[in-house]
Amino acid sequence: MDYSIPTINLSVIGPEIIILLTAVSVLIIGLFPNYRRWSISIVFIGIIFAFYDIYYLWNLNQVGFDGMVLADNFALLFDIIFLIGTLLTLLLSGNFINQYIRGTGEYLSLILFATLGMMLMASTNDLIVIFLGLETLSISLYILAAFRRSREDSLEAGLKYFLLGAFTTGFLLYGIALIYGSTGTTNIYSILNFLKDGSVEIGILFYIGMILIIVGFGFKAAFVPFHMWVPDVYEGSATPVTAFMSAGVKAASFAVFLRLFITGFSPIISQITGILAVLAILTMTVGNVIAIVQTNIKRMLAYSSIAHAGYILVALTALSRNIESEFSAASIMYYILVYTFMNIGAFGVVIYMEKSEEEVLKISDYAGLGFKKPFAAICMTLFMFSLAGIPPTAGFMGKLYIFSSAVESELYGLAVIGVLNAVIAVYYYLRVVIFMYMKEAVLDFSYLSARPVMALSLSISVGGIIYLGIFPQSLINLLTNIL
Amino acid sequence: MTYLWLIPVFTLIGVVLNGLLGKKFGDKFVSWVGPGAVGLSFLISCIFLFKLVFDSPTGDSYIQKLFVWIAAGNLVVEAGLILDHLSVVMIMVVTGVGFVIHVYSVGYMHKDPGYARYFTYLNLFIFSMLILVMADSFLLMFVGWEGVGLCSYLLIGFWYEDKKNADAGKKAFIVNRIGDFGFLIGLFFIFIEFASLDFESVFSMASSRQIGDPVIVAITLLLFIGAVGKSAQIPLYVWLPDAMQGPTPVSALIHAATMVTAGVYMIVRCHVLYLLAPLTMSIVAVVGVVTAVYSASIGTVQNDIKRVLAYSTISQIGYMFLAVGVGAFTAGMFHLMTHAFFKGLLFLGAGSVIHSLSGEMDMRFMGGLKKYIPITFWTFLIAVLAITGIPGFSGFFSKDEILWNAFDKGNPILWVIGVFTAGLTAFYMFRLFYLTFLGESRFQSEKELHIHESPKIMTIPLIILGFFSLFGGYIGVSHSLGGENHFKKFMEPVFRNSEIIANSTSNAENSLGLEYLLMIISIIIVLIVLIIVHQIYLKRPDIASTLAKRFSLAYRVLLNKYYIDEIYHTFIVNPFIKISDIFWKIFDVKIVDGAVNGTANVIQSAGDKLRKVQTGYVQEYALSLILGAVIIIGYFIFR
Amino acid sequence: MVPLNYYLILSGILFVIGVTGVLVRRNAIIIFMSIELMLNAVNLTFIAFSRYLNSIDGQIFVIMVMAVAAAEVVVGLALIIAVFRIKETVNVDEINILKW
Amino acid sequence: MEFILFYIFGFIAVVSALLIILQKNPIYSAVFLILTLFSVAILFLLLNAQFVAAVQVLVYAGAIMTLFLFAIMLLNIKYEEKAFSKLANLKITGIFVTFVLFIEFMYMIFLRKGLGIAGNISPEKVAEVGNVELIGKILFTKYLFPFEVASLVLLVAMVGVIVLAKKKF
Repeated sequence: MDYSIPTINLSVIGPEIIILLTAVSVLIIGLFPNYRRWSISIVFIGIIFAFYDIYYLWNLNQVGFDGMVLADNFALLFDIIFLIGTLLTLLLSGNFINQYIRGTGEYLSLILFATLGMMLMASTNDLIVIFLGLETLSISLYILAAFRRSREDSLEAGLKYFLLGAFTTGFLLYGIALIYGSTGTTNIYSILNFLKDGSVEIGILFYIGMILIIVGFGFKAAFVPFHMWVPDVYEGSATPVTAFMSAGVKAASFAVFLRLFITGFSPIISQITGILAVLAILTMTVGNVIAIVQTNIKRMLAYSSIAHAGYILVALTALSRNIESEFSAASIMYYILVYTFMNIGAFGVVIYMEKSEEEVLKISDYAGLGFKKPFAAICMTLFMFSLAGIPPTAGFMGKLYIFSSAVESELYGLAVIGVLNAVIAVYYYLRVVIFMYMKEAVLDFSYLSARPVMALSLSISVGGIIYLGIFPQSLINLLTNIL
Repeated sequence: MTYLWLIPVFTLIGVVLNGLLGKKFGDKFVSWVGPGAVGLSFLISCIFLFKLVFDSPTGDSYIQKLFVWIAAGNLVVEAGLILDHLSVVMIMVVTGVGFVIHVYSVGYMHKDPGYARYFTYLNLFIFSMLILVMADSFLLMFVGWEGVGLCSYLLIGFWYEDKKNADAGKKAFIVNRIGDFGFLIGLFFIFIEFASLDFESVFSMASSRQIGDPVIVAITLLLFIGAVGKSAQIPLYVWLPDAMQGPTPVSALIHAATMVTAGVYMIVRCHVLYLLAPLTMSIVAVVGVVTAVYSASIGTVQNDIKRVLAYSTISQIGYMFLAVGVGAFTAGMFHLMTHAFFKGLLFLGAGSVIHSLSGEMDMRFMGGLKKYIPITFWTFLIAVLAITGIPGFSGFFSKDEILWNAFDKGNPILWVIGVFTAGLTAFYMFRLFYLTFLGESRFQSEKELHIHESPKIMTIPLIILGFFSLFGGYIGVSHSLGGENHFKKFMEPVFRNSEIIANSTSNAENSLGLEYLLMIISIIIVLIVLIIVHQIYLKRPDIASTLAKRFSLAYRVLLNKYYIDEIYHTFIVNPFIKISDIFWKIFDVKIVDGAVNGTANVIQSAGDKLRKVQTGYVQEYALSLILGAVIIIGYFIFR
Repeated sequence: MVPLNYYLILSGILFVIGVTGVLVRRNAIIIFMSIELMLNAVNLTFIAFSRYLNSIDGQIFVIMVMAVAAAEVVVGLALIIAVFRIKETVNVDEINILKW
Repeated sequence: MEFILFYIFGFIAVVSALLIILQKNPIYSAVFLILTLFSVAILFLLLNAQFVAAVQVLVYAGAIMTLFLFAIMLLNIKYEEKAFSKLANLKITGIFVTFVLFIEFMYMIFLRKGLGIAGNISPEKVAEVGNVELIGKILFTKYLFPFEVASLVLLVAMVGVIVLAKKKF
């Protein structure tokens, strides 16, 4: 039995290496108080290099480490989404970093490690790397959630996230073990070949393994009933961390779902359409209905993020029914990108509203913002409209694509329930807008000063949702050709 | 026609300028930019109108594709604007009436702290409305549809200090959501059925379908739900009366002249589909006529001047739906146009009255205003005569055409109800008019000092609209009255392809003489009502208040003197008012309102219950996780 | 040779005991130990499959799981200690300020 | 012989696993966890996975459990008056649900059809080359990338613990 050293081909993991080096260097720089202020610039330079490397790798479809790592356009696209999320989050983190100045290195490197975990999840072909990437991501996030460790709520968020996350890891691993047992491999392509081959009957072990994997990633992506951690952890974590979590984790989980559904499980995936449909309905409805009664904006956005997972799940259901449909897959990716912009944007305004010591989180605190701080209020309005799916924002286009893909796969009932949910959802998003423009201010907003960096992040997000809302075509073309 | 985008673009510039710079540059800047933007749009629209009339003898429409919006799978939607004989009517109404109302607002909103905000919203509204009417696909139309709804909520809650206003906005919002839901589902059905959302291709594909195709019936019904929500028809009309909480020019522009008629426009735009669905058509007609009579009856017992007008609007839109429901699309559009003139004028006049009385809206505290505000009085009179359908005024021609078509193409019963509604309309309008302008003045004395005619910037718009309310009907004088009916001719190209179906239902044997007879009947009824109102509200204003108190001591005295009147009151007016009262207090307030609020409450309390599941105990979260997993696995094992 | 099913049943039992422990105990450390028990049950499944498939990939997976478990334990215990410092308790049914 | 060993250590594993969740004193629980891990390690040996068995004893039962004990001592929690969650419904529903889960697993195991595609590393081969050498070879060739990533996980954990334990922030 001879094993030879595989063709390593380091350029495949170029973006990952760049991010890793950046993370390690900011960690080291964080030790020297005099140079600490440079660390954020280094991160930006690193991210720009990573973008450049992705640009370089685009269309090359490189494979490395004996097929264990892929740099196909799918992986690179998700890398872009993760990096955009990271970039936007870091632009919003200025205040938080100043507050925990001694933890700069740790904070930045943990964010980058989490990003790295996501990138690994998207760009691999083996369940073992997906698992390790997931753990890199999760452990970073447990810490980030509890980062403000002098605060009870932050620690509680961290502990809850940790316990439930580790618990779910057990289920996920059991699922992987069952898949391994029933196919003899953990490589996604080998699983596909096994299923296509048909010489061995696909037994119940495989199906239950698949379900447990869906439970494991469904937990991360916040599907009901695996969603319970979301509101508590989102509320307890520092807002920049919440913003990062809401966009990135979801995107990474859906990247894995797409990879598994489109390649590994594709021959038998239509068998779970029913389950996915039920999960989608539950996720949308529970998220939206509970969001209506929330008064804390972070919790409201948390439930809204659950509901959005439900919308994406609608497209995933459509995909599972009609696995050849490039449109469904494209609509998922489009929605994730749009969601990254609009959700981080919305959290950006929440961050902007925070005072340095205490958070300003009641929706009623936003009363009158429209007159005092028009720019922030307009941004928030657009984010809310986009989340609600009001044209001409990208959120509307995304929902349209998603429900169209459901219709295309002949899931009419699901599409109708989805639209109904979108209709309910407008209510609580618009409430924020109504507070901003139709109520007298209760807070004195004089503590809010102009923050150019933050404004830059908000502007990028606004630009993203408007541009993608009015001219979605080029992106959709790109996405349909990616698979 | 590559310059179609010029029509809406100025209003968008207005939005940006007012929104970003309005506060900085002050009210004067806003007063020029806001109406100016709409004025420019109006001028450009006029150019396009002439182009359409003179350059296009065949009546072709112009379509400008702006860019490819969605092209995925088999769905291709381009964002494009359309200018044809149908949309140009709407464009002219929206920009024309819109411009006049913008000018009026300069005076009405003078010194309001939210001046810039107001014009930003108003310009945004015109922009969205133009997108709605110029859209060449269902999708873009939906974009405009949502946009106008949004502006409507923003403007209803404009004076947000009052909680009632915010509630009204909320209600408008919820009700419209139901309608939008229907519209969106209809959109998806169209997409499934035709794989396109483009008007042109959908209609050309649809026209090869059989009449009564169930899919088309479903689509048209769903779209009609959207129209019912937006145009405030039974059962989704409840938001409109409450929407009167907004500034009066807003009520005039959005909740009378333009936005609420979008549903009618949409049906006319989709007439190809609707003509294929006779079932939907009859539902449209029935809903229209029932709404017309129902809300007219509620209008008779309202005391708030704006609420009367609101119910009147609902009722008039009911007429329009009646028209399109029997296939008389031109008549519907014609009434839409004249209604925009006279109802806009009525609201602006009411605004002028309210303005002069420093905010008083209750008609019981008005009266005798004729001598104080003459210009308002005379223009208001024109509008009242127009809406009641006095011959010679614009409303007469359009309403008469609808009634005749209801009889001719529809059913005599529709005509009977329609004429009855015309009587009711006359009743509440004259009542309003008498209570407000004539008779004794009943306002609090301290207000009398401040009564003044509105400034020129407000009265000139009244005069302009008065002019159109008076003469606007003459472009559509029907053949039977010796006219040319230019309007019908103008609209003909729109219905070119569906002409055969549209005319097939007309009963050829109905003669000209019958048409005259019906016309005269309706005129006579209106005149009788006029006399009755004159009796009640001018000669014996106390009877009216007696009626409210039912039978008091005065009854005995009256019995001897006005025997005829009293019989009339006891047996006709009084029971009728009681019924109207029941309509209002039970159907309107309890059932329909209750259903709307009930839905909202159910969702709210469901949310309240569900959130309690989130107990904060991490183990319960784990339990829910396992429970989910167990159920899914169980389903898989035992399926 | 012991049939595969014996091992699978044993690991199933261990896994379920771990799950029960997570649900019923209140001490965060013991909950965490139960989670470790679950992971170990999974490891047993992996090794059993690996043996009966004549493949060594399962063992590699187990080694990775152990590395990850070690990382998780370190982080988890640090978290629990940090919580204890502030709240003076590690009972999860007393930690619920975030709810609804 | 193999059967006997399986039954003995399987039994010990299950009983001590039960005792983990039944003991009031967290230290006893930890000790029983060590016992479980140890018996599972023996089972690993039966399954021809000598290296993993050794790692299990050294790393798991040795290092990780020491850490657990250390934490328990540090927090100085000896006894709990109430060992079980005070949420009464939770216990009943929880046990019921896990019981259903157990039945489902058993059902799955008894219903399972064949296994996946077998590899080529037969016990004879392992005996010939040696388990550790095989693992070493495959770990540094085919699984080189995951191996590197595992180091990343440990690095993240280190950073994380420092964040949580650092004196000043």
